[in-house]
This record gives sequence, C-alpha cells and structure tokens, in this order.
Amino acid sequence: MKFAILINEGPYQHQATDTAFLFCKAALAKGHEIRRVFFYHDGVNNSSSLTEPPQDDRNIVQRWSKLAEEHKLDLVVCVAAALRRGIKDENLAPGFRISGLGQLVEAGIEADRLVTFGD
Amino acid sequence: MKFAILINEGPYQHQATDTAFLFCKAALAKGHEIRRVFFYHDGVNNSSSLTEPPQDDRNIVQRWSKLAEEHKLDLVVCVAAALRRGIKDENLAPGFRISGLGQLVEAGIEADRLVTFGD
Amino acid sequence: MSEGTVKKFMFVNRKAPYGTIYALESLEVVLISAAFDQDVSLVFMDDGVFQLKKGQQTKGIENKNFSPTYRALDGYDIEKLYVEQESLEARGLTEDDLLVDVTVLPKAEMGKLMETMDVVLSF
Amino acid sequence: MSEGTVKKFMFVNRKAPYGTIYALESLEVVLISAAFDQDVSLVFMDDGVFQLKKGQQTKGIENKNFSPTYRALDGYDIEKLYVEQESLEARGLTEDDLLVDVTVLPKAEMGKLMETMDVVLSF
Amino acid sequence: MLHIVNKSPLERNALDACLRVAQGGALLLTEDAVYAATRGNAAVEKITAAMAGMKVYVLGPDLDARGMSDRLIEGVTSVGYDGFVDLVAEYPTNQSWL
Amino acid sequence: MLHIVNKSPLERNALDACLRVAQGGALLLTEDAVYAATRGNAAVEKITAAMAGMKVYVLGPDLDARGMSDRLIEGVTSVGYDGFVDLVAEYPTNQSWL
Repeated sequence: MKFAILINEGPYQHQATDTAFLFCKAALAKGHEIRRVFFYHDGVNNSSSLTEPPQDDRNIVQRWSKLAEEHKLDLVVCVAAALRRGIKDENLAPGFRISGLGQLVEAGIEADRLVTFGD
Repeated sequence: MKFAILINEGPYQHQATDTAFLFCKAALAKGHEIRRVFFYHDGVNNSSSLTEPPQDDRNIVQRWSKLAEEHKLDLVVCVAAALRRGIKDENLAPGFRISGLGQLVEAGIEADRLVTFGD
Repeated sequence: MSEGTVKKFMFVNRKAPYGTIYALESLEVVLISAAFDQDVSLVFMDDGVFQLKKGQQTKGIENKNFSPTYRALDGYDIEKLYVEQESLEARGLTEDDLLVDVTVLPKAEMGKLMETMDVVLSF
Repeated sequence: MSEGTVKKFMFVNRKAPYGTIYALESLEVVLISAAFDQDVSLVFMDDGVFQLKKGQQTKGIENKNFSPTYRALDGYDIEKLYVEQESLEARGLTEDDLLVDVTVLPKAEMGKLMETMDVVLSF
Repeated sequence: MLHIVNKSPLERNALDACLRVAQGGALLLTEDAVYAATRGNAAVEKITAAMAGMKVYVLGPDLDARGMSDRLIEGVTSVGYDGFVDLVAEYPTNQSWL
Repeated sequence: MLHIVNKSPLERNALDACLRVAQGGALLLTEDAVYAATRGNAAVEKITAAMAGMKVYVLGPDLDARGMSDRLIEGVTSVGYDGFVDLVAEYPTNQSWL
C-alpha cells in the first residue's frame, strides 16, 4: 500500500516526529511504500543539517537522511514554512528537498493513506 | 525595576515570542531595565539568521536584533537546546549570543522579576 | 495517476487563530488544494470556530489579520464550510458572529460527514 | 550582586515525559541551579507527576530514559520535591508508584507554598 | 502573586490548574486564554467564581485580535502591554501556567 | 475510520473532541494519550464508554516508555508500530486529532 506522511512538529520538542519515523520504518519493513514525507509548520526544522544532539541521544535529522537514502524516500520540506523558520538549501540535510505545498496535496491524492503526526 | 525574560517557543509557530517582545518593548518604554532575555527549548529558533518571513508579515528575528541594538539587550540562547535544534554561530542573528543555562539561573537571581513566555 | 483523480479532502480546524500558526498555515494548504481540483470540505470545531469570528483586529499584537481570506474562499470554489454546533454553543457564538456562510452540523452529523471522506487533515 | 544572594526558586513541572521535551530540559535547568547554591524546590502537578513514575522503559520509542536522574537529585542537594495530591489521585497514582521520596501536598497547601517563592519557573 | 495563563480554557487544563491551586492575588489572561473571559464561553463560570478571591485582568490587544473586545464579561479589567508590565512590577512573584 | 489521539486526556481536549464526534470505527491512543487507558486515570470512564461503539488500541512502546504497561485497562489492545501500520492499512481513512 502507498502511504504519505505529514509531520507538523520539530525535532526533540515534540514526540510527533519520533512516532512518525518509527511508523515509517515499520511500514517499510512490512513492504509498504512511503510515497512522500512532507514536513510542514515547525516540522520543517527536522531538515536542519546543523542539529547536534548529545552523544547519548538519537540523531533525528540524520535518522531521516539515512532512511531516505536506504529506501529512496522523498522527503519534502514546505518552502513557505521553511523560509519563515530559517531552513534554506544552505542548512538542508541530505535527502531532503524544499518544495511547495502542492506536493502535500499531490501526495494526498496519489497515496492510499495519508497519516498526520503533530501537536 | 530589573526584568529577566524566558522564552520557550520558536517564532511564528506560537504567539509566545510575540507577546514577550511586546512586553519587553513596553517595559523599556516605562524605563525598566531588561537584564537578559533567555531563549530555551524551541525558543532558540528565534535567533536564526536564516528566517525570511513573507513581506507582509512581521520579522520576528530582526525585531529582536533591532531591539537588542537599540537598548543594549543581552539576548542569550541556551547552547544545549541550540545544538539540538541546529542553531550555531554560523546562523546566529546579530545581537544574540550562545551560552549556558547558568545564564538563566543567574538572570533569575539578579533580576527583580523573571517572566516566562511559552506553550 | 493524480491526473483526473478527485478525492474528498477534509481539513479539520480545531485551534484558535493567533495563539498558534496552525490556522494560518492550514488556510495556505486549503488554497493550494483548490488548484488541484479536489473536492474540498473545511470543518471548524472546538476553538477552530474562533477562526471565523467577525471583527478581528490584530494591529495591537503586530500580527497579520488573515481572517479576510475566509471570505475569499468562495472565489477559489471552496464552498463547503461546516461548523460543529456544540462547539459554537460552548463558546457563546452563533452563525451571525461568523465572517462567512457556513453549514452548522450537530456532532453526530459531523462524525458521519467525516466518514465519507478520503483524506482528513487536522490542524 | 548575585554573589551570595540566595533566592527561593520553584520549578513547576506540569507536563508528561517524552510527549514533549519540557520535562527533560526542565531537569537540565534544575541541575544547573544547584551549582548556584540557590534554595530550590521542585513541584510536580497535573501530568508532571508522570515524570516520577517508576518503571519507565524507553527503548521501544528510541528515546533516552532520563527518569534515573530524579534519583540523582539528592546528590545535588536538591531535596525539596513536592507533588500535588489531587493530581496524583486523578491519575490513579500513589507515592509508592514514584521513583523518589516526595512530600505530597493538597492543592491549597501547594498554592501557599508557591506564594513563599521568589522565582517560579513553569515547564 | 500574579498568575499568567495563555491557553484556551476549553483546549487545555492550564486555567483549571491555576484556579485550583492559586491562593488569591491576580490572574492575567493573555493570548488564547482571553476567550475564558468572554460572554457565553463555557469557562466564564470559573472566572466569575475566581473573581471572589482574585483580581482578573485580560490583555486587551489579544481580545481585539480575536474580535472579542465587545464580549468581555463585567468585572474583568482589560490592560495593554504597559498594564501587563505594571502587574508584573506590582506583584513580587509571578507564574506563567504553561 | 481510524481515529488517532496523541494528547493526554487530562491536559487537552483532543480525546473529548474525538469521542464526541466519532461514529464507530477504531481509536488508537499514542504518545501522551496512552495514559487515558490506564487504571485509575480520570479519563478511563470515557474510554470504557467508547468501547461500546469502537475498538480501542494503545501504542505499546509509548505505554512502556511511561512505565504504565502493567496498568492497561481490560478490553484495550496494545499494538506495536507494525500494528499501528496495520490499523492504518485496515481503515480506508484516518484522522489525527491534534
């Protein structure tokens, strides 16, 4: 089945992005396809290449980049939300791309299921 | 009177930082001193030099930088929270500095009032 | 595959304006969805009904008043606006307090409407 | 001026652990405050009481279990831990469920204690 | 002391927690909390009851932004940001019920 | 449809809103919402009442993280992330009550 994922909160502050990540991993392990992960609102902060969590903590951004590489995931960051919050190509982590909100609507149309993670 | 301010949420997502800013402006206009503004949790995102809000919207980061310049405000961003969220010297807006949590406790000790703005 | 596909999208707005950005950024998604010729419904319940309150004046909080945009939805062919009756009542509001024409539905009807959707986004 | 000043600091924890980062980052402030030789009190009320629940195992959510830190507060001379009785009761918890020794106070006593503070930080 | 609440009374438990514990002093409603002091809101009873023991203020600019200025209940005082500053100065301690 | 709630029932109104409007289907409690299905929580009655009309699930890893696994009330099914995926696949639509 084809899933699309919407993530509305940033890394560390809320658990939403953790839950989304573990959901995606489980879906992929079951053979489902993740059509697109769309980052909106503070969710865009998940794509910052500059985050540096403590050694003993999970690295949320790198985890997304790695999952994207392994499974050819399409991680899309909303451009308008990103500009508001200071995410640009210069601090965009590998595997993410910046694009418009139309990518979210398109994912909703093309996927069999859209699941939202937020606050 | 000497005030210290604690801001726990990022720009645009929550109104907390707007309220804090307008509170500071009003306090300064009344002749009070702002001993320090401390940015914690997602509040550290207020210091990103890369934010670019739409033309017709307020520029929250620049507004803080400007107020700091005009009134010699001490805007301190918590280093641990900042690293977690991708705020570093390279994307730190003018007028902010990155330092430890001790600066918050110290501000609480030295100021007559500490006011928290968050979610 | 998206060519010609028409899905029923529902945007559920449950948060007050200005306290957080969800109301504003939700509206941005709604406007974009119109360009995709989808079947779009907007729901306002809980504090989301406050988004439609007449008379918003945001100068004092130095924030953008985006409420006039709700009046413009019509021009984007977004005409299905639903408000939950119980939410209005708990906040002392009536249809007359709202910026736009809406269909007021009691909670159970709202729940049934949700069941008919393909995609539900909640803000 | 801060040299030698001792203020009464109260940290009010009202949020559950893991759902948001407030509990963890609040703990970081508390530990720092110990280094400043202040008079520190911690309050746990509403969902904040869940921070002290025994038996937290965070491997499944791939998150750091920071609850053992509450047991270490003692070593930092942070010994004034207060829990609101009504909050415990509404969540089906008793003192036996908590990781550390606390003083349980009914709501009015908690309110009176707050009134005696110099600085109150709420997370 | 001064209690500050910035959350909608029908969405979060912040106002309830504050009113349960607070021992007099003053209550300032800001941001989404201003709805609590508007006519017809289900939380009005709580505010009215609280007024017996504490002074209740609301941040006017937040009421205006939300189009609720003409619905402020009686007995609650609307202040601007300068009034907010005065309240913080007036009470030796304050707490934001986040 | 599948209703997903991730907020504590005693802090936010998300669970109340969901249960007020939902017409059957399933309810999955995740993150801080898992407390709603634990013995002694003031929200348990609501969950018990909801079970008459819908299947109720809880995300097990979130229960474990919070030290509440031994307090899950009867009649609620604990699932892992794979079970979460299965539920999303099983129901044609889902809604996260944020």
